[in-house]
Amino acid sequence: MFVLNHLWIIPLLPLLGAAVNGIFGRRWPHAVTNSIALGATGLSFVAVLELFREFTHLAPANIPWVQTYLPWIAAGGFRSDFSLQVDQLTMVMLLVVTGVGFVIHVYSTGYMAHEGGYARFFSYLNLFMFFMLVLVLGANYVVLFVGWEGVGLCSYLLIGFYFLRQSATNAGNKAFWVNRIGDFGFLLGMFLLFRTFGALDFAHVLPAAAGAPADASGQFGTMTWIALLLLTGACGKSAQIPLYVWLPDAMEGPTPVSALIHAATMVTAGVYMVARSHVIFLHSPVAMTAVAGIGALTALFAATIGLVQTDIKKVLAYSTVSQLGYMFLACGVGAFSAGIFHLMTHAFFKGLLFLAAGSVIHATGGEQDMRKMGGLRKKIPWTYWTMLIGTLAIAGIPGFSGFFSKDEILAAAFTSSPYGSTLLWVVGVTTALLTSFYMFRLIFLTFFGSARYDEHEVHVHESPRNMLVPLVILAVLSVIGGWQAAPALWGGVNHFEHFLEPVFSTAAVVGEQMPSPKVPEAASLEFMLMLVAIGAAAIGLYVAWRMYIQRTGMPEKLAESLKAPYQLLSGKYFVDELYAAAIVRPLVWISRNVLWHVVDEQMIDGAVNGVADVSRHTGNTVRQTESGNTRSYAAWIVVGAIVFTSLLLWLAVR
Amino acid sequence: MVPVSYYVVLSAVLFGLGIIGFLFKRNIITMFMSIELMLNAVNLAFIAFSSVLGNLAGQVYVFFVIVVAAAEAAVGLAIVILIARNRKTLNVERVNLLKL
Amino acid sequence: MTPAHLLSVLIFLPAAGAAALLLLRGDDHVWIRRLALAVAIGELGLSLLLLYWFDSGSTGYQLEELFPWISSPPIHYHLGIDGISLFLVLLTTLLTPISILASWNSINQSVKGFFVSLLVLETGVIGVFLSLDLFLFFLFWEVMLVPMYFLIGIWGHERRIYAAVKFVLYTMFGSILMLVGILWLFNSTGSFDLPRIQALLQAGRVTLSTNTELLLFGAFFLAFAIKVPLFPFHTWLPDAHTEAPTAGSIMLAGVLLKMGTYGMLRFCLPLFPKAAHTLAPEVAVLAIIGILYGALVAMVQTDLKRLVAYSSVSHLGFVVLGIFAMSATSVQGALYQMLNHGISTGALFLLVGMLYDRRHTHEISEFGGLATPMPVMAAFFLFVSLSSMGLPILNGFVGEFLILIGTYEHHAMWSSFAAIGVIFSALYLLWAYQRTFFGDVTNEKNRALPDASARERGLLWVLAAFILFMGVASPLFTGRTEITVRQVLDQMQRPDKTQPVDAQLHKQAKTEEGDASALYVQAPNSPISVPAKGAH
Amino acid sequence: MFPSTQDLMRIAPEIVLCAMGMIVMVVEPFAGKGGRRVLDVLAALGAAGALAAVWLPAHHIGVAFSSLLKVDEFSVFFHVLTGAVALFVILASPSYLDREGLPHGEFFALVLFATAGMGVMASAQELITAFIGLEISSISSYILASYRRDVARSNEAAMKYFLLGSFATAFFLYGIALIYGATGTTILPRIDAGTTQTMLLALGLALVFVGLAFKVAAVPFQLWTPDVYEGAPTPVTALLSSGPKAAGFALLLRIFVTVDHANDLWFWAIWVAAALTMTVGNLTALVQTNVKRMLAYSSVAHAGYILVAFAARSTIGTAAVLFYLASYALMKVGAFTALSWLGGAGEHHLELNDYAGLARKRPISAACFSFFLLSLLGMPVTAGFLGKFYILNAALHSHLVWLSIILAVNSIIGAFYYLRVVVVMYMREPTREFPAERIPFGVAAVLTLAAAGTLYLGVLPNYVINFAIQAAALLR
Amino acid sequence: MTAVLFFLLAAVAVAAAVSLILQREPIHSALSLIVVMAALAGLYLLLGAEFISAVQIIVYAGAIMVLFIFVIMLLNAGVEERTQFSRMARYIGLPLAFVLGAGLVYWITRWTMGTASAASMGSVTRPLAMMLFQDYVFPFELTSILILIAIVGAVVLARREDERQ
Repeated sequence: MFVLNHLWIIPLLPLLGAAVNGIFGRRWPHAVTNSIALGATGLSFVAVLELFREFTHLAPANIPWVQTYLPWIAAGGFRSDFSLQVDQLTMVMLLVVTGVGFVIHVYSTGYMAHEGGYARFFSYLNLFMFFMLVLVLGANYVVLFVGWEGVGLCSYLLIGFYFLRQSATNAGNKAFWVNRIGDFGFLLGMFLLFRTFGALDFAHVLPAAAGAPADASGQFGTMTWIALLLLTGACGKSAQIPLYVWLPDAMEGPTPVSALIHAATMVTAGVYMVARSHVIFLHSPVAMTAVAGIGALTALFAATIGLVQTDIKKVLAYSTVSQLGYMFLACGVGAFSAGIFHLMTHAFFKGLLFLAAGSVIHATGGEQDMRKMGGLRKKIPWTYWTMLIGTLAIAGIPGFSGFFSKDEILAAAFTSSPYGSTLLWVVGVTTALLTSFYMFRLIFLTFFGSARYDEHEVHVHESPRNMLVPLVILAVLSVIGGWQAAPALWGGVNHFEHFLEPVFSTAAVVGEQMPSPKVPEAASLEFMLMLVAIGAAAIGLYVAWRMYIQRTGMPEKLAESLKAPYQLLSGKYFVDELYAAAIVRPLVWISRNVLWHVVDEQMIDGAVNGVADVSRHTGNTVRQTESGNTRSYAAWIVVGAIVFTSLLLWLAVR
Repeated sequence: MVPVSYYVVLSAVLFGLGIIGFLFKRNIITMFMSIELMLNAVNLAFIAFSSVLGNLAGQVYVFFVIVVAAAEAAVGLAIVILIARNRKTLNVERVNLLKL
Repeated sequence: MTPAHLLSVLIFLPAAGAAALLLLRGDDHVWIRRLALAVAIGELGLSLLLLYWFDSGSTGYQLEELFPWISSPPIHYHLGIDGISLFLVLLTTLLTPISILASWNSINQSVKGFFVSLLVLETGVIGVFLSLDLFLFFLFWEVMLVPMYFLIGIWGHERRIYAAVKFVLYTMFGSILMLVGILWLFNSTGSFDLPRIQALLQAGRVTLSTNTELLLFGAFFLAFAIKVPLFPFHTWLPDAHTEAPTAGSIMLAGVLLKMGTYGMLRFCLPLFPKAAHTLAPEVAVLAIIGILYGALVAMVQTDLKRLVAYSSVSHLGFVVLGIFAMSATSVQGALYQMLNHGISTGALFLLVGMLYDRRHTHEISEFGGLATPMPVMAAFFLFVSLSSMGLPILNGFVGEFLILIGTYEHHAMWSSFAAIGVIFSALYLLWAYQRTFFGDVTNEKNRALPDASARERGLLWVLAAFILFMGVASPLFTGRTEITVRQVLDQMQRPDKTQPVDAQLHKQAKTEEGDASALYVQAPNSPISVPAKGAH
Repeated sequence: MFPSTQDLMRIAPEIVLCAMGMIVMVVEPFAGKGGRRVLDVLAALGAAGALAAVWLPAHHIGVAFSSLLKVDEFSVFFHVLTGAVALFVILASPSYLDREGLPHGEFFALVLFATAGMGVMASAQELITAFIGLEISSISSYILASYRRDVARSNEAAMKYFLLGSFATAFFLYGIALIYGATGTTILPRIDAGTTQTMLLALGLALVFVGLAFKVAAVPFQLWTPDVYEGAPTPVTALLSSGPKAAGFALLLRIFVTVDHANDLWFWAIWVAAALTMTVGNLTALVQTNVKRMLAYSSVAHAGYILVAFAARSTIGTAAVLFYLASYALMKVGAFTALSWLGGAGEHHLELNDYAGLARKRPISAACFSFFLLSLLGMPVTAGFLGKFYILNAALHSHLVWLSIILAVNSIIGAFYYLRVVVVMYMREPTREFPAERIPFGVAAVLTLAAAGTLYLGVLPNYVINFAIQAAALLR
Repeated sequence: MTAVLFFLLAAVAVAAAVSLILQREPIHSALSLIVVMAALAGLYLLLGAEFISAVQIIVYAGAIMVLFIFVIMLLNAGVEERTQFSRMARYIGLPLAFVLGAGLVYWITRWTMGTASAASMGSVTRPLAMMLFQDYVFPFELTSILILIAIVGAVVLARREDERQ
């Protein structure tokens, strides 16, 4: 029970690693930095594994297992401690975070070997691990928020890691700012939670919320407001419409960062938070609809953009946004465990894809444009094969992990009552088709065909072993990662869902809004749905093959003939431009030209200086009485005499 | 017999003329004379009141006023001489170095 | 046993140090600096004793000192400390040595005068926080203007004179009206003594009419609002900050602005609760405007120091909002945020000052890419900026969070609008940070700038340690202020019924016998009007 | 008839002053060039002696010379005040007189005589006696103002002062005459009882007010002040701005407090005059570039502040007037003394710019000067602050809210121009050469004493304010 | 008889006062002032103040005015220059001076009408002297200082440059 009693060990190890590397790392050789960073993360992973072992022996009554350390904030009527908790959901997240995190750390030692700021990179990465672990371990919303903001900070730091590059720092800022907008909602959500329930501990809030009356459909009650505000936060962190814009830009960071933070872990924090707060969401049909709607829309929207991107990482980025949309969709239809399941499988295959892409980039000397690749299959076979596995997984090819999780979501979208609907399902399937298409497009463009780069200048080489081993590990996970849920297909027990059941069982309390359990006769329906999904994936694959292998001129012709839609897509629907024109530039312009120059300088200072000027002007006017001419002075004396005698006589007569 | 108030009125008239003279004249000496006129008006008022009140104090005051006037005259005229010597003018309007 | 005159010693030790400095030769810069630092550190050490003697469990003022001073009207030398002032005093004693060290090498002309001014300033500020007599309070409040005026005006930058005069005139405008208010209050209650007035009001012995309260509140509040500074009285601040030398900025932002919020908490709320309640929405709206406005204007500044100055407007808006939300949580948060702002904005000014020492400019466009030549500085700058924008586990978050969540309890809209400031703070700080530290070194002058020296690093480490410590260990602070805050808020619910007279009244009655206060025996609350004939 | 010993003791300070004045004049012809120091010492002894002699009237309170004089705490206060002013001026002026090549003897004699006249004004409770006291101080002042007789500005100052002063005096006298006619007496305590003609009395009081308002330089009778203060030799300006003004206020106050009719009728006049005087004085001072002239305008403003305390019409109001006059005299004498030295030979360095960088070149003088300016501005720990504090207190005690606010706003305007001088001294680079000379002993002594006094009144006002309250209470 | 004399003297006094104002030669003004003083001396006699009347003639007309004339001669003061530099005096001061004078007259006529005519007090010189030297001895002594000051002043101010050595 050691780790259970000392939960703090898990996040603290990476923090120590970050501190040591951050402060002293600059002077140390890479090996030392490596051992510290990897040691910290690895030990943390080991601790999590041990925790998992201990956790499985824990009596259900002791779950969630809460440990409270020092009081953190205690003032007035508010109190929040540093407290950590473990339950099944946390356990899954811990395993994913430390596991994938460790693997990516390993990968980074290879990828970053020749970059400057090596220690700084690992310091940030460890710091990220710390915050991410705090996020998932936090036993109340405020501690969760610590991790929430902290990972945002690390994301900012790592996106802007190449701080000499303007675009990188811009992207970092953008990420932080957009996330702050989400955090604004999260904060207000917490405030409203606190006002409603008088505390922010999960142990207090969630049961209390479960017992509270639910909002009716279409009603904007307290629960709805809380849920929507939290959703805002989740949208920011998990890059959902309308706050997704930062994530594609975030690819400015080093590729391992994209893999770890912007694919596998941090961006899923929103999903985690929604799942964690599922009780509240379930109390609000409006919020559930919003979650599902946003998720579906984002999934489709991002997938369409992904169709035409040429930057290998951008494709993956939009793919991530799209997949996150899936997870939201899952949550929105009440299939929280499916969402978390997809979260996990996505962590594996998207992490893999990114790392593989990184390997490609590494191999081609930093090239990210797929139009300048091609035919790499032979030159970097390890990378090719692992990436292909990842692609198969994400495309939803049966047997691979993505298939299971995606299928579960689509099924829930169709069947779940009262949240699911055919429309959501159609969107989901369409997205699956598109996903399959752009992923295979990526594969075909990158690894097939002829080389479109200058072979004399670019010496393509396979990555070192410390990069390939992580690829293999993740590839394996991408295959087998979905198998715990596999039996469900055949009417058996979904182990994953079963494991998470204690967490999400509270949902059942909400009477008639409880998602209907799967009925046996629906099995055939589910099978049908599955077939459709597989078909969609296959179509995607086929079309990609047609366009990029068979008739390579077709994409260009298509772009010619469908100029307007093509440009809309390649311009990413011009959302960035829209935001810039509608929000950013007006804000800056108003701040500068209205608030600063007009209000501050002209109105307020103007008024103040105006008073001074008026005083001076009056002084100069009054001063003219002092003409130097004695007769004028005498005249003033007469004036004064008249004034005062009149005044006194008037007073005397009165 | 004339009511004493007539004397007081006369003093007021003379006092008023003194004020007017002070404002009207430009020559320092004649301005000063206007002041003397005002003082004379004061004296007349004192004596008139003294007479109507049957109280001799008023006449004593006149005595003091005359002494003060004499002292003022001595100093005032000395100042006039200084001005005339340094500024070569007696026009009060031309003595206006100090202003604003 | 409690030390008899600890508070007096705290107030006058810096002044004595300043006097001692005057005896040194003017060109003996080394010893002037050393002596000033020694005094400031000694003061810091002494002030730490407060933590030992301060009883966080007891209500009312502690370590009180009470002597009659001016007999007519009855004015006392009355000092005391409570939860509100405790940490502000400590903040002052902490920031003074930091200011001295910050100016170690950058001040080279009239060195003696500079350190004398700094120490006198410390005396004034600590006096403000410890005075319990309104007259005494006002005295320190005004006295502290003089050294600050000289600090800005003599050792400041290009437009220093304009800034210094603006600073003094703005502040004096408010404070002179406060003096009118103090005297009015005296003529209504017959006392300058804060605890006594509070006791009188509590006991219902003296009641102020609603209008009187409103006017008095206005007179006090204006002075504090200008000091804070609350929108729209803030325009002196950017100028003062931009032109002040580093030490001046640190003290100004770190401590002087807190005098305004301190005053609101110490005087406006407990003395005029009706008015405070009535006007709270208006004040809150100003505070919220200040939060958003300050942030937006900060965003578009081209001068780094000016940017930080405007950020103060934004941050202090939070504090004012917290105070006028009048929930225990928000007031606690406000109190805490005062300390946080002192530390983090002080640190920001310190950093900006270090940049200025190297480049003699504050223009952001002159910098760019500084992270390359000075990574340590860049790291600290980022750390402090994060604290300033309220990142959790750094100090700023705790204060802001408490303020917002406390405000939200009763005024959800206020809190919601104020929370937008959270977005904006990230906006201006990170943008400025990017323009200053990221990118290539575009200006050749910046290429070989030296990184933080050992002295500078030491200072930064101290402040950074505080930033982190206060971010994770806030109960150590808030626990000591809790009772006082509750007491203030209790006084806000002044009972209409007459209560048994507080012990304060008896305590004071003795000292006031036999002085000329008999002159002031009159109906305490006759309506304000043109006096009847022969008022004497 | 020879006056009684008692009566003589009550005018002991005046006797000492006049006697020493005459002795100085008698000694002068015998004192050669080197003998000037003797004159300085004699004159200083005269002023100091007068101060010491105040002990006698202070211990022989009462009415003297057939009720013409009333020696009470009030008059004692003013005797000390004017005596101290005289002492300061006498101490500060020898170096000035030497520098400007002016004779010592007559100067000191006139200062002493003028002080005697002020003393008479302060203790007179009969209008003609007061008038003669006023004339003694005024005529001496006229002469002193033109003491630099070869300097056009000095003559002009004297001429203006003389013409307008006499003009105003005529009003004052006519007022006395009318009061006499209306009541049959000029002895203040009897005026109310003797009223037969209210309107005539009102008219008389109005004219008396005009005359005295001229003396204390209340708007719109203030116009002479800047010209005279600027043109007069600076030590004389120091005297003029404090002594006669204090005496004028003393007389005004005694009439105001003693005569109920005056108290009733003057209230609004004083209210209006106070508001106007503060505002006009400050606004005009705001735009001055000549330091001496600026200080002259500031005197006008301060007269306005004092009038606010008048308008309070209460014991503490009167006490506030006394306290303010004391502190005002200290800081004004201090400031002008500093100026008399810093102005340099021929008083050529009076423009604001001449003081640039002074703090660097003459740190102590600059510090003292700044201290006086800060006191005039009303910074705490100085007499000026407590003076203003007492005035505001009195005003609010009598519910004069608007006057208080006008005063408050005015002190901000005041702050601006006082600070401007400080700015120039401390924050600008020197623009001229400062001759290397030691600060004369007398000037140093005055600066020290005045600064110490300003500080003393600002920190430990108990003795003075309690005395003032006592004096005010007993004045009624 | 006294009435006639009063009106005659009053007329002379007013006329001379007006003349004082209107004359452009200072010397003429001075002579006009002497006429006023003489007329006033007559009026004093009518009011029974013989002593003051005599003093008026001797001190005022005799001494003070001689001093004036002496100075006028000394300075060779010519025709008065009627400059109009002061708009204040011209447009406000003078009209208001008339108003002030008229106002004074108005208030005095209005409120002291009907008092008795001057009572003869017999010889007042002796009681006057008694009063001067008993009740008013203090101001009397003060005037001596005043005269002394005047002498000092005249000496200080009017002595010639070269005498200073």
